Amino acid sequence: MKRLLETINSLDRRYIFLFIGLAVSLPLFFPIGIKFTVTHPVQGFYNTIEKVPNGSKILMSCDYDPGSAPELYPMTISALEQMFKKDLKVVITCLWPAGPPLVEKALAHVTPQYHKQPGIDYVNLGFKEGREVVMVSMGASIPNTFPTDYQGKPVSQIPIMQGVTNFKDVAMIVNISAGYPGTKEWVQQVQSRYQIDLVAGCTAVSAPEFYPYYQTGQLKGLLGGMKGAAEYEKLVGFKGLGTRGMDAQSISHLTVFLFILIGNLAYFALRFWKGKASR
Amino acid sequence: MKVDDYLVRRGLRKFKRIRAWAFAAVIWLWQSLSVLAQESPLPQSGSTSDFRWFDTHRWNVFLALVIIFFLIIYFIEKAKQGKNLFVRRIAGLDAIEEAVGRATEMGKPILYVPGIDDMNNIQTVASMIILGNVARMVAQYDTPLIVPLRMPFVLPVAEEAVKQGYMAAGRPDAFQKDNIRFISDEQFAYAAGVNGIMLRERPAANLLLGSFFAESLVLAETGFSTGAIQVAGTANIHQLPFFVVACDYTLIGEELFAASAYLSKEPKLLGALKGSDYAKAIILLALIIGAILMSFNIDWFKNWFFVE
Amino acid sequence: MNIETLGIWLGAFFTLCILSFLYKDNPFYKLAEHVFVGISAGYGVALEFQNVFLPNLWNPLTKEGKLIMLVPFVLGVLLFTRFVAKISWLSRWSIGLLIGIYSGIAIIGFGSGDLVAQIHGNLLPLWGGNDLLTLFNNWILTVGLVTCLIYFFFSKEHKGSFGILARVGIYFLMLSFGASFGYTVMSRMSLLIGRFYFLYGDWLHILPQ
Amino acid sequence: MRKEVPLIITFLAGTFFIADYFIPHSGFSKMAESVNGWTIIVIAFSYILGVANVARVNLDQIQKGSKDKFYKIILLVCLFFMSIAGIVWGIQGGSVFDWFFLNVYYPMQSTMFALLAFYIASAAFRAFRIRSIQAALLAITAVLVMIGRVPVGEAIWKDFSIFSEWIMNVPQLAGKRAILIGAALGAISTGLKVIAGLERTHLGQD
Repeated sequence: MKRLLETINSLDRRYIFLFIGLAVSLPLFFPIGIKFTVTHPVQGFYNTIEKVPNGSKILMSCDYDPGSAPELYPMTISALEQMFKKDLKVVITCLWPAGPPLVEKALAHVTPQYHKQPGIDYVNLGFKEGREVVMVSMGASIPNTFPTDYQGKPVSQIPIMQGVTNFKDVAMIVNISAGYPGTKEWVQQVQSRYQIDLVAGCTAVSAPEFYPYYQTGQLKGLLGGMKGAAEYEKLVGFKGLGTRGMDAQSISHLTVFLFILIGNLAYFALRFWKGKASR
Repeated sequence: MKVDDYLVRRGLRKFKRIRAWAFAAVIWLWQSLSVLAQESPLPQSGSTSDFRWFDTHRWNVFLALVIIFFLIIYFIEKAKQGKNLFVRRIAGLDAIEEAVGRATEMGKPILYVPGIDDMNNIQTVASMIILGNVARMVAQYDTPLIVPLRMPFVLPVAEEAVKQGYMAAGRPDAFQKDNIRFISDEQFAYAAGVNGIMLRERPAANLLLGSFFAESLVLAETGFSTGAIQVAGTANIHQLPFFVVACDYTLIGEELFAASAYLSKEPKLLGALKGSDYAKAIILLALIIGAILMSFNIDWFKNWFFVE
Repeated sequence: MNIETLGIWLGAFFTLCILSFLYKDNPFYKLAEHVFVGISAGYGVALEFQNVFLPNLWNPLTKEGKLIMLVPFVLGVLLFTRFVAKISWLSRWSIGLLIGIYSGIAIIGFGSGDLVAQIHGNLLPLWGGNDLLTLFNNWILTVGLVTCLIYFFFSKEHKGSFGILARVGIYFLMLSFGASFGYTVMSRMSLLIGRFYFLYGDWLHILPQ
Repeated sequence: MRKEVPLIITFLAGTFFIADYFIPHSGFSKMAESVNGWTIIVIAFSYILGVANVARVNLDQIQKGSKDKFYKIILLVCLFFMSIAGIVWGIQGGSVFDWFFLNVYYPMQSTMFALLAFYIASAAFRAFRIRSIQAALLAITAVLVMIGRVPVGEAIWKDFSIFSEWIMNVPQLAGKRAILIGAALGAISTGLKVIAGLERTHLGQD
């Protein structure tokens, strides 16, 4: 018994790597489909977009890169689905350099089934350097900050951009963010300056930090991590990458919980034994 | 004093005087214009031009900032005059001392990781101050103090901090340059390098103080498995949970800055710390008053804090 | 093999190269790491050129004749004086401008969005009016915030009743870190799930539909 | 000239952007607008400066004949190739640039971050030790949130999700809010010191 505990206590981390690899892989091959309910912050996200009158323009900022795509890409897809279903017009910007190609990919995935036209129903304005300065600058003038779209077409020739000068001309802002610059800066620089409705989808790492903003109403809704994405997919009404990952997410969390438990049991049992032996 | 240096200082003094005047002038202008503006008619809503000079909805933020500015400048000036500003000793410093003591008793090396950010991060600056003090503690004993680095710019600063520490303890001869090591500027390669040091050289104390990112858990885990005493500290909130569970003591957020201010007694650090302490006291008061008023259904106080 | 399949195989190769670091540092990982740094830096250069320099600087300067845009151009070029020791001090002018703007904007952002707005959010009634759960929550929020702030108060020793309050504060902080830990686990696992989807699905096609 | 000018520039830029928030006057906002536009460009230059630095450091190492010479050459080739591809053939969907982004950049960056899943699991097993009341509180909350936030939690107890949502909304929020307020005070005082010229580390030493 003691030897077993000692082995556990000094196990090579590579065995643990192998184990967690299996715990994440197996549910992908043998899906269980555990059911789940929708939480308040996610409902808030959905409702805020749903409340916007049809035909309005929405600003969506996709501030992330491939490093957190498994969490945020599904949110981008579902948000586009919800907005296109409602016939909203979407103006997309990116404050992270690696964002625009991901937006292009998401648009290519969603737009065909809704027969949406680039430039009329949506536009990808691409990336601007400058982090929160870009936000403040957009508050003064969006076309001056983004004179062209991602491909280099002047905004003056893009129909959806007609009549869009600053945040006053969009109904609300949807932010999908992986860190800095992202949700925190949109709250600080835009929501608190212009009192515009803001909802955010973010990585699970940063979600706890944004609950204070949700409680004060600075954020009207919040999607946290892949679970948030899955709940949102449920509301929008389809099963995407978020929902499909939930079984693996459940099993991997249980595994980590077991690791903490076993690690501590082994540690304390061994200390207990050693204490006895030295007495 | 070098001539160049002298000119710079004189210029600065002049600049400071001009700045004070400019500041006063701007505020005076602002106030008088905002009075004028209130008398002039407000623009139509929806029109893009606005000729007001002060947004009266934003008094709350203005006042909050003015109070904080005043407190910080006041305490920095006070500290500069050499007034004794009390700051309590941070428990984390005792923990560092204990860890260093234990390592020197055992005659094993001490590992000091100052985070992975550059000198423009204030956490790295704070870490360098603590490093200097650790060097002073270590200097009396012949135990190596290993400092692995990720940023080339931090290298000369760390060398200087350690050297100064050894000199202050009267042991400049004990300073070993080879122990201040540049590992790699790639995050994970750096983490792997530090892991290597932990496993090969078996330091008895690991001090992880500064700005850490995803490598924090890799370092803390390896350190734990080697059985070293670990003291960590960072203001990067995301990384704190890993430090708390795997280290013997953790300095949380502002404690890192407080520790550096306590050790260095530098006016701008001490003053800023005191200033924000008093700001916190005011916030505490506001929270309690607000809660009581709200309980009696009086909400003007709360509404005053509404940002628009 | 068409270009799309080739892309997926290339992606799979680099994915495996990086995963091999889990076993130990090796030449494949090193190769992938250097390719990544090179590609991402080059990606940035091209993107800044197409998305910033052309639309925001070059076009206004040449097509619209806005000569004022020479100001940022010169400030930008000044940054490069860092490479010439003799005039490297000139780069400070641009750095001074950037730092000044960011400091100003940050002061406003933190002051309005975080400081005042968060205090506003925490002024809650502690009795009367509301249902019991709300009142209970309000008590927790108020006591939690007050004690945490006391923990970060450095002008007074943590002794006596003040020390007890600070102790309560640290417990709240620990709760908060626990929640962060749980969410971090969630984040990291999601990223791995995403990668396995790619390997088993897009590359090997062995996942059930 | 060497120190005063940048300090004056910092001071003016900082106060200007603080004032911009409080002054709704449209003339003032117009000025702020153009300065913002400039900043975007200067920062883009600073990005290029960073890349130039990377190139310089690696060229140095190649010239010195470092043992990683081979890798450094690959790095520079990739850097050069990707920049040219994007500048010459464009960056739109379907371009060479886009193909390399999706098939090289994308998989590598996301795998780098996915490595952390393995490390966090191993840290949970080998270093997460409940040695004090504080660590115990942390561990209990972590487990409640971890299980409560995934579907399996709801399978165990149907209100688990509501309970973990309560933890997020009430007790953990108090701690986060304190940190938020502390960080705001820190940021304001640092910003103030920079604008007032008391903090000068960003200008470097000489």
